[in-house]
Amino acid sequence: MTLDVDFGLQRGELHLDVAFAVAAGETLALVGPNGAGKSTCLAALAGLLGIARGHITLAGERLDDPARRLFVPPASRGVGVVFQEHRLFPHLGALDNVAFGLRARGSDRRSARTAAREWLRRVGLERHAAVLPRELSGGQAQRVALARALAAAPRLLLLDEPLSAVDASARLLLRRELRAHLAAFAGPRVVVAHDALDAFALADRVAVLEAGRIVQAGTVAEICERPRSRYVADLVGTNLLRGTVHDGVLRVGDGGTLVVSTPHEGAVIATVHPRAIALFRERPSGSPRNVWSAPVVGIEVAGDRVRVQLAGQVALVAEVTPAAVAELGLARSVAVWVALKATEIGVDPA
Amino acid sequence: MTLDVDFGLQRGELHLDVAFAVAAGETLALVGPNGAGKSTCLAALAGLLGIARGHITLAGERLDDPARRLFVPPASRGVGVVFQEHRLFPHLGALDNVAFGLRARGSDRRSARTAAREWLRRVGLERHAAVLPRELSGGQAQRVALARALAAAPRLLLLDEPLSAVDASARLLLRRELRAHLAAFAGPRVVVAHDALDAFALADRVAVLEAGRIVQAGTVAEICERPRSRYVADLVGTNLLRGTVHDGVLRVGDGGTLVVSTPHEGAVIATVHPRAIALFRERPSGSPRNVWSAPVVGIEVAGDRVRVQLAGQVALVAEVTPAAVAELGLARSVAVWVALKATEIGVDPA
Amino acid sequence: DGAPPARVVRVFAAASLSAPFTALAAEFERSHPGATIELHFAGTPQLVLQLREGAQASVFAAADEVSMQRVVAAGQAAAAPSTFAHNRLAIVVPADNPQAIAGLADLVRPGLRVALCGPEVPAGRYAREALARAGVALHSVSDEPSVTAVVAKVQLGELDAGIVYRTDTTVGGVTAVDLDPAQGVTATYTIVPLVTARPPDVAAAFVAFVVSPAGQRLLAAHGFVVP
Amino acid sequence: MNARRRDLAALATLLPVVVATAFFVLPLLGLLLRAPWSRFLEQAGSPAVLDALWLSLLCSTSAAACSLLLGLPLAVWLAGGQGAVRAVVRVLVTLPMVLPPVVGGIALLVAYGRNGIVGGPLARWLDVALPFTTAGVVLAATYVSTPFFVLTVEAGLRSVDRRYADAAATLGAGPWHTFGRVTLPLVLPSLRAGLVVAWARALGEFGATITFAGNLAGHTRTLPLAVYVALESQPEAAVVTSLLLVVVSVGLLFLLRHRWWPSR
Amino acid sequence: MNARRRDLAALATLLPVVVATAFFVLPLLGLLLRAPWSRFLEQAGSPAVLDALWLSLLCSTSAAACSLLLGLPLAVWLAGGQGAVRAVVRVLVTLPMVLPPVVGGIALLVAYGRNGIVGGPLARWLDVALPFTTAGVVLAATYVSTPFFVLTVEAGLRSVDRRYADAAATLGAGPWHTFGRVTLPLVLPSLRAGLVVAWARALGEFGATITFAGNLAGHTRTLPLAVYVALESQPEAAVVTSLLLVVVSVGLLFLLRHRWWPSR
Ligand SMILES: Nc1ncnc2c1ncn2[C@@H]1O[C@H](COP(=O)(O)OP(=O)(O)OP(=O)(O)O)[C@@H](O)[C@H]1O
Ligand SMILES: Nc1ncnc2c1ncn2[C@@H]1O[C@H](COP(=O)(O)OP(=O)(O)OP(=O)(O)O)[C@@H](O)[C@H]1O
Ligand SMILES: [Mg+2]
Ligand SMILES: [Mg+2]
Repeated sequence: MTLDVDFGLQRGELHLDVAFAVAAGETLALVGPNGAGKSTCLAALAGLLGIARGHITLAGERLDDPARRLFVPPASRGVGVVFQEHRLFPHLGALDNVAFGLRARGSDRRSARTAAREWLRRVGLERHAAVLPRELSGGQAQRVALARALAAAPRLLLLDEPLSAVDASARLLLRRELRAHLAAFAGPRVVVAHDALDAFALADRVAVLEAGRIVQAGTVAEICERPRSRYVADLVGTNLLRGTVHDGVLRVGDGGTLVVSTPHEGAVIATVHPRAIALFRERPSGSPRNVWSAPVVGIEVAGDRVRVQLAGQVALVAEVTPAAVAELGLARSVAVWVALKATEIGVDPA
Repeated sequence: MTLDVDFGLQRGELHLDVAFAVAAGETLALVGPNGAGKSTCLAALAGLLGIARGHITLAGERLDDPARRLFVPPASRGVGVVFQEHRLFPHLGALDNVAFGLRARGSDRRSARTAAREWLRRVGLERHAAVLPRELSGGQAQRVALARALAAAPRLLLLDEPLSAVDASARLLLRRELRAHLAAFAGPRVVVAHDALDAFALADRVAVLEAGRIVQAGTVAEICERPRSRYVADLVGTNLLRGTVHDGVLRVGDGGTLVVSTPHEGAVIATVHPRAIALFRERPSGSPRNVWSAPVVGIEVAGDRVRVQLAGQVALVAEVTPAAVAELGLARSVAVWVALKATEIGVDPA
Repeated sequence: DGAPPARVVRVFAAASLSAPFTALAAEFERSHPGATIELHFAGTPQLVLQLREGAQASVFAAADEVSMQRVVAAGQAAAAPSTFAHNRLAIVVPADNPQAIAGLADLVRPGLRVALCGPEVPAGRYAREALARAGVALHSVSDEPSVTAVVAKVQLGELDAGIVYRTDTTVGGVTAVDLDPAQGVTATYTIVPLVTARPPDVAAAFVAFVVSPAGQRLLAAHGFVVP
Repeated sequence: MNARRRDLAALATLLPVVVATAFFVLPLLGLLLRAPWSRFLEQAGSPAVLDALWLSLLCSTSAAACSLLLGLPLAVWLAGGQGAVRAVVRVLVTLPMVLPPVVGGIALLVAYGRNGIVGGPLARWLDVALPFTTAGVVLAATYVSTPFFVLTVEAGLRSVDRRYADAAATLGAGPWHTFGRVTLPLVLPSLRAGLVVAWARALGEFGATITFAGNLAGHTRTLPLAVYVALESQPEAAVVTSLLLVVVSVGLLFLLRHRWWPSR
Repeated sequence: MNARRRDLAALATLLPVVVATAFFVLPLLGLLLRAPWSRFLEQAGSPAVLDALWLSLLCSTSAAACSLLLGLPLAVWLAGGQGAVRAVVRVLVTLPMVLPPVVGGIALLVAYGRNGIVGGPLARWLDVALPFTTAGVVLAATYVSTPFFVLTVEAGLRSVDRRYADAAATLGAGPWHTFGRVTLPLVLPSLRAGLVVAWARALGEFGATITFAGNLAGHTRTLPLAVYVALESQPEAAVVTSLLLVVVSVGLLFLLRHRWWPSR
């Protein structure tokens, strides 16, 4: 039961052209900027949008293949979809929404409702069985949508930001529940997520979609270690620099330079982990080969750490402790000294 | 221009009863589980829902006060709202959606459109001016909604998960943009967020709403250090335990015990930072007073760290490096040894 | 099934005959046990049209001769039509005759609102004939579609007067001013059994009953002038 | 904004409503005032009138049901797309609204009469004739009232968010299941409005009925036809009879109000 | 599902559409076949008929406009809530649909005639009389067609998501701005359907018009009245005249199709 796709389609100004495969029991996270085509891609997989070229194949069966004039309508595909805007049926209560897929596939009313009730319990909403969607809170609605998709026992799961509105506690719970369910579920699944944690917690592999194309694909660890685009770097919280290396000196796009230790020459992608960047009040003396002064342009508290945005020669984000913020007197537009060891800069050919 | 509220209302089964104040130029983050009443609270502030008792006062002016039969309709309140389900007008393009508030307040068409175009640019969608909401991606729609609320130049800003669908790159950008705008904006603002980073990045203070009541309020640092409910603990990524201390021994609800170092006796709330928990393959010998064996029930990769869920005597989450995972051979249902220093356990009276 | 069961005679009659024919049918059924009369009332031209489109009927009673001639010309009449009643024209005015109208000549007094039926309607045609004979050039404010419409408008005070059949002025709120017999024009009602009659003997019996003294008495009782 | 100002504003908004309501209520009120109430019971209770009333209710309800049967597929198809074919069909279906009812009746005779395009073969081979039967009344009423149903429901269907049907499809629901369980419930307000409109139009129908189905007491003489006959001889009775129609439909519509205009 | 099976399924879905369309088209076709086409031009081009056509178009369009004016506030108010008052008003407004048109005309005379409840004072103090005038035709047509508009638009308004109006309010839009810029555009499909229905109903209106406004060539003789008049004397000519009505409305509706049923 492998999902194997290679297709192109045009929607408005977006030209989507992707190819990937997801094995049975595997979860692929689809990440990418807004408007990259993630939801469009899921719609094509679900059969809500026809493709213009290529094919969509599930478990060896062609679901869509314009060249052979083959198109399996959505109802016969056995896909479960959680839509980004949940799309709960407004005239049905939570329970009947969840039971809908079972009823549509021919279950009798009683057994469908029993199964649906169990699903509501799993997403923590057994007490909201009779509640209409418009009377549900945003997060509750999203959980019902999740239960609805899972209850229909699909062959292929497509989840479009299934946890974006779910609260922190339930998220832990649902992530676990979802993982457990996914483990029990034999088919392939594709998850769209903006939240790195969600994506990485649920997925085995990640595909990064930008402007309709897959720009990077790999395991979670690979993506985290070597992000190849600004978007992924931002997602995993790493600094990403593009530039050219010449004689051990990296010249960044904006004109700044950094000493790096790499055998590569020419165009490269460099990554710098925010925690590898040290900040000082006075100019430090010591081993770091890169030392410069930069103004602070932003400070963000992130849990128990603080992310400091730096402008200047090379724009970077550093991560420090709240204690350091107080000690250094960090604030917007204060200038600080930045130290960065050459060995902390990861360099890959572009 | 202070927002000062103290009101109660009933909606379905939820009884919402809250009191808080937000000073001019201050941002309050409203966090809490799904269905806690956060959106309901914002609706009352916006005047879309009447309150049953108490009052809502902005800059000394009563906006809603049932006792005095006072009710200022939403259109006269000068509030800007980003709704959880964005609610862009489906028949208007992105630009006209953003211009709507200005037009409603009497601007002529041209100047409203010019201002709206500038706002679209700020949220990175200047190229989508003519696009209808149904042709926008989820995140694009949310950004337009944000621009629409901000463009109307409100006295009070209410943002219901303004960044939940926004991608990681844009999020950094928007968070910064939003902060900059908020800094320029004199009025009070209330932000609902499920994402701890969003909440903490944007807010000066946090109020935790659970089941219609505020269970904790304080600065970001206070909340992070001493979460007083499971929800907040999960939000900030800390372990929270409720139990009773007797003779320096904490007995947790489930029956487990931990040695703690505290002068308190009786019912307490204890917090344990995930990184304070050490994991070992063999039973460690040494200083930690609490050592026990526990099965791993879940592993989550979170960026460059790994969160390990432990069952056993006391259910906790530990945070370790990916290297440690490999070294310890961590996997689901593997048993590990857990060590926790008594001094790492924060204890407060309940 | 559109065809009536045996011994049910379907009679197409002009709407203005609704009252007397309802009574006639009841009387006929009493004197002819087992026979049933089914009455269909509509405007005479409409009846002609329905007959032309193949409507099944046994007897046709028309309010004007032109319509009857059409049916005869179409070969649908099973016998020669018989005249069974006349109607006289009259001026209808509100009950207390506030404008003191005495004859056709009064109708052209300035400020009066008077309406006739349209020239296509038999009553309108007869009224115009009468006016022409009396040498009165009347301007009708409206070509009304039926005498009942004229009567209703006089009744509601919308019109000061109208020219209608004598039989239509028996309703409340209005009164009739009879015409000078010299100016009077009479309408002629004719009846005929049709070729599609089922059963033909009962249809013929009904036609005979209408022209019989008993039938004529009933018609007279409803204000018709019998031959 | 103080309370007085708000009240004035509310009044200004209500004024057109009051004017519009008065426009419709005054004529009725006038009829009520002029009607000979002393004779109401005697008149309205007569077997002939009760027969006609019963026939009217039967035929208008059947016609509404036929409107649903004929009109729903049509409305669904019309709402399903664009294009010249649909535009032409929509216009053709709209025409019975434009045609004067009597002409509509003639057209029906031409098509479904005993010598008609369809009626002829029907009469010859199946010995089924529609004119001058109760079925003919229903046919005539259906002909004049279905277009109202179709246009109302099509408009409703065009406002329904198609994404719900998409969601149903991904849950394995075929087109019929989706239509019955998702689209239909969502279009219910317009469907109900369409049915009420069709029913009311059928209840008041006169011209096409008298032309196509005739005016036979007990078979095809509905209340409007009875009113027509009564107008010839006793106009007061006619007014009373039509007030009976009014009273009955007021009662029915009022009883139905919770089912047909439920709170949202 | 292979292609053949799919085609069959599509056919099964289309069948009711074809049947329904045929039901409406056959009578028209019949009229067309029987009409004396040789006389069409002569007949349809006669000044009397053209006058009547022009009057019909004028009056039905005015009536549709009046429906909008009177009906829109009413529909908005009716859709704005529940309760017995609204239920009663809705039923009262629905009644002109149920009333046989001739009785409706009498009711109009009682209210707006020279001696009417409203018409009396109007005639006495302002010297304005409505019966037998073109304004009277518009009044009668408005009376019979507005109810269709109100019910259709109310149903549409009830389907509109109220949360958009809420969003507009938070952006500082008062009720009028919100209504004009948000609610109205959202209810447009139903509004258009309501207008078409009201217009078509007014165009075909006969009974109330002839009763209230009379039948005066050039002033109140609309095409349906001309048809009725012609029916009395020369039925074939009547059919031709009503076909003119059909042709004109076909043309108008077809020309309007892009504006009124735009692609979504
Ligand atoms: N119905 C449509 N018509 C025209 N263009 C559309 C339509 N739907 C989407 N688009 C365009 O296609 C692009 C991709 O949209 P899509 O919803 O797939 O993005 P996404 O990757 O899911 O983004 P997000 O993270 O914001 O949800 C967007 O630029 C959008 O404007
Ligand atoms: N229209 C309504 N009728 C009845 N109950 C409602 C209605 N709207 C919301 N509720 C109930 O009120 C409670 C609070 O809803 P609210 O939308 O305020 O939650 P929330 O805190 O915003 O949650 P979330 O984080 O999921 O958005 C929920 O339990 C919901 O079921
Ligand atoms: Mg998307
Ligand atoms: Mg919410």
